[in-house]
Amino acid sequence: MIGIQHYLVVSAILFAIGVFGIFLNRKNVIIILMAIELILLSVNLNFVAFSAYLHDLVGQVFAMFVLTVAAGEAAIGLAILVIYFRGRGTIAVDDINRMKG
Amino acid sequence: MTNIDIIVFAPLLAAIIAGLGNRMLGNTVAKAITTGALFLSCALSWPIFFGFLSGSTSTSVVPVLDLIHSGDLNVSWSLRVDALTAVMLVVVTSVSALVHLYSWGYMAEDDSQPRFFAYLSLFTFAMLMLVTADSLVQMFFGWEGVGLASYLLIGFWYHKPSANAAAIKAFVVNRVGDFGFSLGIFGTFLVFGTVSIPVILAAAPGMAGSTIGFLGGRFDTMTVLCLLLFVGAMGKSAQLGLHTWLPDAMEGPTPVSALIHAATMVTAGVFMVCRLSPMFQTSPFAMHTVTYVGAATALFAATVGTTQTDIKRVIAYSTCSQLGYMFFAAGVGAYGAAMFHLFTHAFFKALLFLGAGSVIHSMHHEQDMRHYGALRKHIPITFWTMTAGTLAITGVGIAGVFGFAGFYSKDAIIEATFASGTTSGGIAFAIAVFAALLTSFYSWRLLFLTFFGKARWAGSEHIQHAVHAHHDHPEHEHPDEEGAGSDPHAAHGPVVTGTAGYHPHESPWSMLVPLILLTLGAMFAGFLFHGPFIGAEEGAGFWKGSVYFDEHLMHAMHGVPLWVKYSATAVMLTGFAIAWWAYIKDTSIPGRFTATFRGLYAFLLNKWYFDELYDLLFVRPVFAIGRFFWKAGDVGTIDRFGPDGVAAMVVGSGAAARRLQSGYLYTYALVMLLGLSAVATWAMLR
Amino acid sequence: MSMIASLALTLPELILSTGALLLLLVAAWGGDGSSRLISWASVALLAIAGLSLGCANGVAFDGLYKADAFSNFAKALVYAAAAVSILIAPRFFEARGAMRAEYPILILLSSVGMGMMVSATDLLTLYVGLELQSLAAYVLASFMRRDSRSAEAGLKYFVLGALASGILLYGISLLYGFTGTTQFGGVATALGDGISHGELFGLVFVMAGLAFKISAVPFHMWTPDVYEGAPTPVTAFFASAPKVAAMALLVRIAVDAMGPATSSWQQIVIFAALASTILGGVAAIGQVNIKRLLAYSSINNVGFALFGLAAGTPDGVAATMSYMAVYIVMTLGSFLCVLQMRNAAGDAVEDIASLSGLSRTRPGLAAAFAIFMFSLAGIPPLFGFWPKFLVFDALVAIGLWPLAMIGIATSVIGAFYYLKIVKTMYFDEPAPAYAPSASRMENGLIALSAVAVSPLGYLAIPLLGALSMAAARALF
Amino acid sequence: MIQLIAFYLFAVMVVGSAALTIFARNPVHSVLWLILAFFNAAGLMLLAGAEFIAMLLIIVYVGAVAVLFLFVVMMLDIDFAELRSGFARYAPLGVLLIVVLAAEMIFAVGAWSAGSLALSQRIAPTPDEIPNIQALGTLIYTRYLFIFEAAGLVLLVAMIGAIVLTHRARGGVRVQNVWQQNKRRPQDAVRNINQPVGQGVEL
Repeated sequence: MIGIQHYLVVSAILFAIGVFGIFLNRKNVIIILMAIELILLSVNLNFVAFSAYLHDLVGQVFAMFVLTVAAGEAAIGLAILVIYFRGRGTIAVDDINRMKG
Repeated sequence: MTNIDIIVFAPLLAAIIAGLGNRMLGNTVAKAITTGALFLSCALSWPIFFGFLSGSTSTSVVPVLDLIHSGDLNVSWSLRVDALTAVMLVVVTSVSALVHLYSWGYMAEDDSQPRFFAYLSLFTFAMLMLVTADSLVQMFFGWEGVGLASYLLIGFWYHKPSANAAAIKAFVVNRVGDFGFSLGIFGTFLVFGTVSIPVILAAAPGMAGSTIGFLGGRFDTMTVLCLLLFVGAMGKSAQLGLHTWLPDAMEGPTPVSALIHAATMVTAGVFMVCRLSPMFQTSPFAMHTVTYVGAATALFAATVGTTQTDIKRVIAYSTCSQLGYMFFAAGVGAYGAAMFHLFTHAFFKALLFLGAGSVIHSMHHEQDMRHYGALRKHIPITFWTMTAGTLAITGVGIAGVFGFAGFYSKDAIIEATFASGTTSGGIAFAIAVFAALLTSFYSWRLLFLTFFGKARWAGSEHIQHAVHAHHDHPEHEHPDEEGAGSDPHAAHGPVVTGTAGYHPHESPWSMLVPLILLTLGAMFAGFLFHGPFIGAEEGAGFWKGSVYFDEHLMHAMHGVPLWVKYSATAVMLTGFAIAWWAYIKDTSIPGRFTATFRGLYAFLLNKWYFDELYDLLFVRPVFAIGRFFWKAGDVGTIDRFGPDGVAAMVVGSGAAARRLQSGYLYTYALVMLLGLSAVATWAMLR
Repeated sequence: MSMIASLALTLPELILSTGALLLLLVAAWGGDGSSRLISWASVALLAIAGLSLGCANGVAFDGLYKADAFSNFAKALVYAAAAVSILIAPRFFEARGAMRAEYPILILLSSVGMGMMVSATDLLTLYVGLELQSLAAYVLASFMRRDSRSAEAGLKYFVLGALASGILLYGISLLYGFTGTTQFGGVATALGDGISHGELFGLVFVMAGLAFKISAVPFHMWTPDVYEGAPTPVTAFFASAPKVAAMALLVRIAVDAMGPATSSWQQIVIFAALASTILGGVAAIGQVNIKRLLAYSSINNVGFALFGLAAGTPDGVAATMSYMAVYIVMTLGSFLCVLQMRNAAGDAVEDIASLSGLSRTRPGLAAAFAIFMFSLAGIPPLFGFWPKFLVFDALVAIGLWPLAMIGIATSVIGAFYYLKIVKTMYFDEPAPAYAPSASRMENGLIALSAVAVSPLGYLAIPLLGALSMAAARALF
Repeated sequence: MIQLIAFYLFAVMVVGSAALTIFARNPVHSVLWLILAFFNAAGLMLLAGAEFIAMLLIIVYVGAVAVLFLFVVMMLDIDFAELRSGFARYAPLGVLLIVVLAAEMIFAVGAWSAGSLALSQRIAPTPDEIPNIQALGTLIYTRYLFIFEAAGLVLLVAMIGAIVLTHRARGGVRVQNVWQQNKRRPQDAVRNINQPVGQGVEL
């Protein structure tokens, strides 16, 4: 069996990429939503890996709930994005700064 | 329901009724309720005071409520009545009652009189809370309460931008002092484990010599605590450094100045030092600090007072100076003398303020003394009462026979400083004598400029306005209004003379009666009460331990050399002579003097450049930071908060914080990430 | 423990969720015309759920959920705040033609999530409860879907909130992996055994994720924008109920699960508390929008509440809970006042300048607003002073008095901008008057909360003190 | 050995496609890269022995979420030419922070070892004889029933939210009204008339 550290490192890198995607992107909010999915994916990977190496099912149960919630989150995120686009006609991150200060 | 409950809560009740009723109640009802409540309080206060004078009353504590019950900290609200409180009670209720009465006349034309009277009564309640405090927390409540009421009253004429600015300045500067005070209370609680004043005072001598860690060093516990508490006193009592708000506070209505900025609130600092005198007594360093600060303030304010031309500002600086006297009296250990001066000062300073108010009232809101003159005949009662006040403040009297109020109290302070025998006492003595000379000079200058000489009313825009509004005399002479001297540097330049056809009128009786009653106080308060307050034998029996009473000092005070005893009288006469020479005999002297000593004059006229100094120290750097973060932004915001160092500093950092709040998602995410990484790294490395 | 007994312990959540489902059917049948009916029914449900609190205490579902004095205290606050948020909504949305029957239902479901948060004794309950609350909140923030500011607020809240929950989840996964369990008690046992780097990271990430929910600096950036953009009743909701729930959750996890590692998180909390009070204080200055200003005020106040947690003692936790109790009254009161800010045409105005001279056009409103402002600033005679005092008292009790002093100093900064509002209302030239208040209920609520935070509030100290102390004792 | 190769293949693929999700200029490509990342992550999970979660990931994510993304990307009608992915001006600082954070995280998790304490604290040790899906199902419907129901509420909120936000009632749409259709009787719809010859028809 592969060492758990391998999994954890992959997961940490995925997490970093996800976080990076959030503040790197200036043009497209959809990419940000995808970056969030990547973060959740990394978390799931973590849970599954820990679950496997601890021989404990709670990690997988947790991962399942994370999946469920993530699906709901994606739906709401996209819904908000759609109404934002309807109102402003753009989804460029640079334009989302009507409120500041 | 004891008398003291009525004394304290009658003003509160009146304030609530008048405040909530406001316009529904009507002017007269609101005024009658508040004034009646105050006279009731006053009438009940004097018997308590006399009880202490005769020795028939002893200290009592009346519980009201359990306020805070948390761990070690028990704060119950109870009203403490001892000799010290009794003195303050009569001062506060008497002056407040008379000011209420006076305001019937002075504020007669104002639109929102119920609000004004509600504020006045509210203030009185807060002040009574302060003086009856049995614990430091209760004192702090009262302390904040008077601050709030003062803020409301200074800004009462909110349509005047200058009144607004002055109110905010008073609040901000007082917060600096309050910060010190609250730190002091916290520290005291930490050291003594209680906030009950009697317990603390009883335990204080045992704490002398212990040390405490503060800001990284080890210091003498009592010194740290006393200095912190004293910072609070400095703020409230407008001592040098934190004094800048007091002259500006003159933007409020004159009765407010008389009540708050002469007789009561500003003396709260002195009261606090006296109340906590056993604490201060354990720290010589703190005592020396009190002495030096008091002396410096007395000197500073007296010098500035000689050059001001606004009648209320002269009296304000005079107040500042007299507060300095009280502080250095306390600083050398003569708490009885300090309280005595507080007592007499309340009467004659309130008298002077109310008198000035009467003058301003009759001169159609003109406050510049350069536009007064020759008012003696027109408003005789005001003239005579103010003369009595001036006699009192300058300390006129013959030892052993009779003297006006200030004669007893100020001389007692001067003698006490000499008798204390310490270096700080010696310096304070020298300054006290010199400041007495200046006091005499500026007080008589005020009187001469206002009531004697030729009428110079024509130069006043207020008078011109009044004349044209009421009489509509277009053919009257139009003196050059530009030359009327809105530029303060032309203070003693050529002045327009003439009456401009204006006829000053004496104030109504509602204003004159308080003046006359206060005149009685200014004349007899010293003569009647000097025994119990500062008498070596009687004093201990009167104070009964409510302040630290140093009998040795009191004895030494009465045994000072004769030249010390007469020095005060001598400089008083000198000051009178100079003032008479310069403002009656040969009125060209002031102009020539200022021309010769241009630098000194400018220095004094600009109040030792304190405002400019603060501007340089606090405001400019912050403006620079603000501009850095705010290149094109809303400069108006900074401007609006103007030259208040602390405020501007905060405003600057606020601008920085808001610049970070850019509105962009990626900035926000980055800040979150920054926080996460910082905390993670910190957790990693520790 | 049997399933039935466990279910009985979750009675408030059951009431709210079944009630919400039924009301959803009503909404589907009756359409938006039934909004008012559903609103009142929702408030009644919240009241019933509130009454059911404390019926039975204990641990349910093998340690997933716990009903105790602490959760009851927090839930009572949450339900009250949620009820107020529902009550004030219909008039606001109807004026804009945007009232939807789903609004009260979303608040109810969000309340279920918050109930789970404060009762959570397992990281899984915590997560699902938090997400239930958050998802409803994202929708509520963008509820005025035709208003682009509302949509922007929802978008920002969503993206940053999702990032925060990602961080939280990552921390949870680390805690799970390194301690072998998701139960608070088990995590505490493992942490008591010495803290590895993995556990430390888990702890830091979880704290960061929760700090977002209470908008503590540096995870506060969303707050001003979302508060400004969201519809005012929703903003009032955000500023009150979720704050209490998240703060209670943070307190419980810090004490229950991370108690043995107190020294590790104490400094983080102290840093967040200091940064929040200072930033909340200074950034508020110069704001022109009243809702933004209140957002900074909430950041500032959360910082003060955190000081109590930083003490890490029962007294400190009780102080934090008391603080939140008083805070929601003050903040709901302020937002109720903001709701009254409507110009003659009936449109909402939010700029502070429009408050000028309010003392003359609407003296009652101005007085109430002034009371809330002074109380938020913690100026002594008002009730807002008391919890601040408790918090600092708790700090002093464990010898952190330098911190208490810094805290007091920062409260002075805060006083500055509250004062500015009072000055604007009382001393400035009157701006055009607001439309007269049409709602007796809102006026009543304003008066009620103003009285509660006035000095009369001190009468409630024995009750509030006993409840918050019992709540804190339930954790230690 | 095969396992190791498979692991590295999946690991490299998931990291690579995740990076390309972020950096791709065309959002449609991003979604496709995301789908690839999910497939590879599912592979990693399979290797770890979590078959059910792996399949769930593919069904839920690829089947629903990613398709939803794709749908929205298409629906929003975005001018792709304008959507050149620019970089934030704080990118260098951000990269630095990310690298530091990732390094710390890797360092922190690198020390993992299942201690005796961690193993003794397990709530639901993996049973050996029962299939993964059955074991999970048993847990979810017993011990975690409460959470399961709450997750149902989460999905309900998501549904309500999506509908409340995006549903627009359109005017002029013909809707089938079953009630009205059933209520109609032949006599309402049909009229029998005896038309005289030569007079035309009146409608």
